[in-house]
Amino acid sequence: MHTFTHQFFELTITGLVLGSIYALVALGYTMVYGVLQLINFAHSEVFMYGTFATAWVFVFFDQTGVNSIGGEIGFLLIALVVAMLVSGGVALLLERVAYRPLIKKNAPKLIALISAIGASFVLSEAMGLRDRIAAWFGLEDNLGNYVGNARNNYTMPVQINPKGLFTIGDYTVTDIDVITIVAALGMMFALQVFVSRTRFGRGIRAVAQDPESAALMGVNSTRVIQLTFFLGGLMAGAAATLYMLRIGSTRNDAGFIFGVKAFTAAVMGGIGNLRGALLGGLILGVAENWGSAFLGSQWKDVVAFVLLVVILLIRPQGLLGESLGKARA
Amino acid sequence: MPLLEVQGLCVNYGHIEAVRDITFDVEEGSISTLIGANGAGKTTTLKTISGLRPVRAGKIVFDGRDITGLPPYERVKMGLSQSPEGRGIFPGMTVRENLEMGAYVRTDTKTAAYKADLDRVFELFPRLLERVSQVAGTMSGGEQQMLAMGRALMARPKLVLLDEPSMGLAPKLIAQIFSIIDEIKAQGTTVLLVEQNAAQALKRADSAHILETGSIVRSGTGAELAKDGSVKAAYLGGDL
Amino acid sequence: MTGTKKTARVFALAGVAALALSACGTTGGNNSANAGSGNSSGSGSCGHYEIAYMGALTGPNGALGQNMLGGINTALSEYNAKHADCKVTVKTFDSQGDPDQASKLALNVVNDTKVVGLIGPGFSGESKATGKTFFSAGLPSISPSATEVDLTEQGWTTWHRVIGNDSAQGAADAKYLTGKKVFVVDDASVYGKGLADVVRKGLKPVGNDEVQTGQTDFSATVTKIKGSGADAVFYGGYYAESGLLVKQLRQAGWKGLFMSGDGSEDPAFVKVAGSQAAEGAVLSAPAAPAPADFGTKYASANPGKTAGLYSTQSYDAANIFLAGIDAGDTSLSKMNDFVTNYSGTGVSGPIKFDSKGDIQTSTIYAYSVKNGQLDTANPAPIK
Amino acid sequence: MNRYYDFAPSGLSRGWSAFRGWLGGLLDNKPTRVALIAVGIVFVYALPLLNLPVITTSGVDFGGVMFDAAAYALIAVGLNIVIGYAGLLDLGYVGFYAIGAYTTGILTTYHFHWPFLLALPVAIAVTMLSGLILGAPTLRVRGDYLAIVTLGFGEIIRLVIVNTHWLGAAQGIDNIPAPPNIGPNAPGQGGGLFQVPHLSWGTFPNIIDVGHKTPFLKFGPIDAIPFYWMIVTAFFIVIIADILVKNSRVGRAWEATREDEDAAELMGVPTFKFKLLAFALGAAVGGLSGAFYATRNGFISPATFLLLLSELFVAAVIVGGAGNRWGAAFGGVLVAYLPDRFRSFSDWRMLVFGLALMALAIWRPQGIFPPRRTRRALAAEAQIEELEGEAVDV
Repeated sequence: MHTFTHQFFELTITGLVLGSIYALVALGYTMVYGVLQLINFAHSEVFMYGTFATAWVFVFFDQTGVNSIGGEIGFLLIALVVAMLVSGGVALLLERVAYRPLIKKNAPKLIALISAIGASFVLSEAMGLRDRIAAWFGLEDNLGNYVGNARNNYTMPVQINPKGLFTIGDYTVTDIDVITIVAALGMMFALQVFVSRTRFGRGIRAVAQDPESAALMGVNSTRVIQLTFFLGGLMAGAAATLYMLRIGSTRNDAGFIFGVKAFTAAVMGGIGNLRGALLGGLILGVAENWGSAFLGSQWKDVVAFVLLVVILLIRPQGLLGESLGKARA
Repeated sequence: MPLLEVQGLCVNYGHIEAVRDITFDVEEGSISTLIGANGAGKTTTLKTISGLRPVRAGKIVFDGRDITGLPPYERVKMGLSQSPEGRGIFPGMTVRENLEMGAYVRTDTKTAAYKADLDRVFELFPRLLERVSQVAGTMSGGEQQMLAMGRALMARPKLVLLDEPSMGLAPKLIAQIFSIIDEIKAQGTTVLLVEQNAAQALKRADSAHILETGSIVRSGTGAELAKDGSVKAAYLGGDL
Repeated sequence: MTGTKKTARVFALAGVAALALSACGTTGGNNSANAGSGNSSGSGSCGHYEIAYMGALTGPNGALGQNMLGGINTALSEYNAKHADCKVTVKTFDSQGDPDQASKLALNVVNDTKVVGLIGPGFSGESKATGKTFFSAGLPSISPSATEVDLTEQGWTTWHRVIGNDSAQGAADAKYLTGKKVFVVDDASVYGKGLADVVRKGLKPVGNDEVQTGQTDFSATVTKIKGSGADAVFYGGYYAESGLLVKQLRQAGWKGLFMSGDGSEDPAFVKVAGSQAAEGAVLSAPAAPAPADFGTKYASANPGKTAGLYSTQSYDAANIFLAGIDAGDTSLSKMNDFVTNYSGTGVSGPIKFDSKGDIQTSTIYAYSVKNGQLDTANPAPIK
Repeated sequence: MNRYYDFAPSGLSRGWSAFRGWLGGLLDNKPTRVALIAVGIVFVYALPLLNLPVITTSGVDFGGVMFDAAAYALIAVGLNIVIGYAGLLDLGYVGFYAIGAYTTGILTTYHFHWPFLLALPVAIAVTMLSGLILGAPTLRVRGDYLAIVTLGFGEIIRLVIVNTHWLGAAQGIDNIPAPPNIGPNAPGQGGGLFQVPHLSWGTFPNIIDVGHKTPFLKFGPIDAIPFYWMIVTAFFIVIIADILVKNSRVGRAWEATREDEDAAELMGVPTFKFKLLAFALGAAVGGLSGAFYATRNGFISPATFLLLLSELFVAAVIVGGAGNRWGAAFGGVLVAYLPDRFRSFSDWRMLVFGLALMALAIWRPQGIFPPRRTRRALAAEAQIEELEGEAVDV
């Protein structure tokens, strides 16, 4: 209680920062669900691959110094692009291997969940065994810096120290905070514009709302599904870079809990709804911090899930309702 | 050469034969119609022509090309467009967005030709112009039907398939819809019309086919069939 | 370190992968022949004895188990060099640190008539899940690493450990922190919470928080620590979280003393935290630094590998069983008596068990991070 | 109607159909059927004693693996009521497994000292009650949302255990007693009514391994097989109950609810009540399995009841064939057994298991043993698929 009242702004702002990363990952869940009505359980691994890609970029450029954001901004941008592409690529692979055969077979929805769980194991374990896989190709020494510590924490070689920019109430907002929130909001805004304004975006919405009519309009649904996975992957990759900027360390199972939270955020906001994912993510981030302050950090996940249940009981469609897939009652 | 040739088409739903060995042509610039009772296989035929249902046997030739195995989006690109049964509009999109979806396969959306097509649709359906920013899901059934037809026309099709455009509409609206179909033909677009409202359909059809349990039982011009006694008894309530 | 946490604890070992792959190679299959002499009653004669090792060899915690297996292999290769006619082998049971797998594997261990003693289980969770089985079968066991306090309170007279328990370490840590305003955080794991609770008992913390294993964002905890005015933080848990916590604390500008226990006493702590944030952190462990020649012996028995956490304890544990075999105490009950009454000095310190199976004297050492590295050679004993 | 047809997987290939026909013919003959079922049941009980080559796990005690397999089969049958019959995707089922285990732990050792057999029915009742309490709010949530809400509850249960001293917190509960031994020397050393020797396949003439015996009805920490017999017995009892319930009015109400909730409601089925019933019954079976796990293991801690386990349970039901109790049970056996069978893959175990899940999903999307009704629907769909060639791009 003491902590809560005295450090209200710090708890809230750091919560918003983490929440905006949740939101970016949540977009991937929400878009795939909107189009396919599938819970893409392996999306957490898409995110996890992005975190590694981010660290790899810094390893590649041998950035081992301790520095400020200003000095690293160029590498950060490269890392962002690489992580987005890596995550996007993993998402595409996932669609191709784990989902498309099932979609083609018009398989029951639930089986896709199993395929996704299987894919999630495979992706996470493959990352955890990357040293062995590299050894197959005799590359474990050449790639030692990339594949080392396979099952363990893999840490960014560089520590980026935040710099205080300005003060709100009790908290000095840092450049990392600002960059995270601005970048996350920017990504989401770009995605929103893409989905609502462009031809491909309309294709995505059309398939979400009525797949048969969309086919009659000449929409190639396989393409649209691929695109949806890819966009979700891009967002997860961006989230991964922001996550690494803040946390700095990842692991082959780092996606799991984070993914569950992001999915919770997506559902909270109204699955299929892009703005809902943002709102859900921010609320979740803040609620976790407030809950930690009131009850202790060990109750943080309990707070998150109880909040989810309460929200769904009051608003069964999530806070903002479903949007991409409005056609479904 | 006819614009569309359907040759010996068979379509199954599981073990049920929904369409059994039907053959018919649609001549360019004409209105053709398929009439028949519920479950006769009319909608299945249209969906199969559009590529939504797999063909078990037979062949579909459109514009001189065998399209039997083409995915639906390729057919739309070739100029085959459909206004589906139950309208199938995108309820979460505005009227304008729905019309833009109709033009999804077109690459000339920035040109005057596209603008002209849009104007043409608004001319046919002035109601859509009034509601251009409204979310389609909130419109009335008649308005949604107009939107579905306008949307189909936005693809600039050679052939437009209309599935039950009059279904569930008030009589006054039905008349309006049919006069628009005449207008579509007059502007040079070929129409394949599926209707339960046989009287109206036959009145304007250049050729007509009667489907019963998946097979064509009679064919002829609209006028011929409208006069035919058995057709009258079965589909026209005998009082036309 | 103890616990059931599914986090990898890799030492900064070269060739961890090769190590894991070779695990099968060093396992004594010994399936052939002499099934008849099975029940290991023949004293004096060569009975193809096996020492069992149970713990994580693969999976997230695999590296730690490999450290232990390496220690056992070192002891065995020394022994077998002297007893070429009667070699003793190690039989491994890879539990992945998971109590549920361990409880199934324990049945194999006790049904293997060649096994004279068990080194392990590695973690406290699996120890709890299997202790009763080993006790019922009368199989003596020596754990090199399970430190939860109440493992030796169960009345399992076959259960021993060659490492000081959390109670001893926690008390020492509390002593180390005396006079400071301490904020105590733990990870709610068996090990982390157990250790932190002992520390809490030993001093009056200015604040407490509990996080979760696998958690990565500690902003709420950081906020609380800053708000409490603490000038020291004690963290009960593993380096994966403690490294991130100290990093986030430093990023937020907190400047006090960061201390954690043996779960964090690992060069990887510095890697996770970053050398800048880790600087000055103090990590306690109930283990003396290994003597210089141990590293050489270890490397010759385990080519291409370096000794790590718990290697010395495992080496000592294996030597106790080997001494028992030499003494001819190869039946389970005799071996257990031998272990229970053992007294000697191993590379990890003097070894003698008290009536419950705990090691009698255990010195806790404080290791610190200096110049961007965990200084493993010069710890200060906490007195 | 012969319910034992459920045993047979769908025959896509002709040979399989012929075999099924033959099997069906056999099963139609009542004495043969009874005999075959009896042989099957005896085989299931004897399995861990037989040490059959190939299927017996090497490196890990087969009795222990078989116990786990049976425990998972039991869970899958329980979860099948929720997923397969009522059509509710429950991703938090591990919570009920935990509640069953913890109720047993608390009653038998941690706070009270009841005998196991007294604690068992209470554990079932408590789990069922918790199913009702958790189900009442969550089941109002629609379709897929249920998945994340139940997942949340599964985690909440685990975290509450971790953080609650009264429940043993992270340390867990140990010294959970075994069921009472039955036999001359019970409950002390030795005991059991008689000793059952194992088979040995190593040396040919010596096929009965007299050196390795399992005492009948002595529940000790060094032999899992009596626990296996106990849980298999419970499994068969649950299966019989499952058959009775499924064939009753309740079963039809579930079916109607699953197929079309609104239509069912219009036909006068109080769907919410039936969903809640499915949830509670499923929970009870999960609790039963949890109680057995607790007594067999003697030690429980929250580290066991991870979210991952819920995913595996769901995978068991779906891969086996949601809606078919035998399919679900087989899925449970598979999910428990495969990782132990894959032990030789060492570190690659989970990766191989993940690949196996994906392959099963893609190879048989309807599950290995789909329920009969679905089989018919799928045959039709398969036909369409066959005709389809290049699938429709919808």
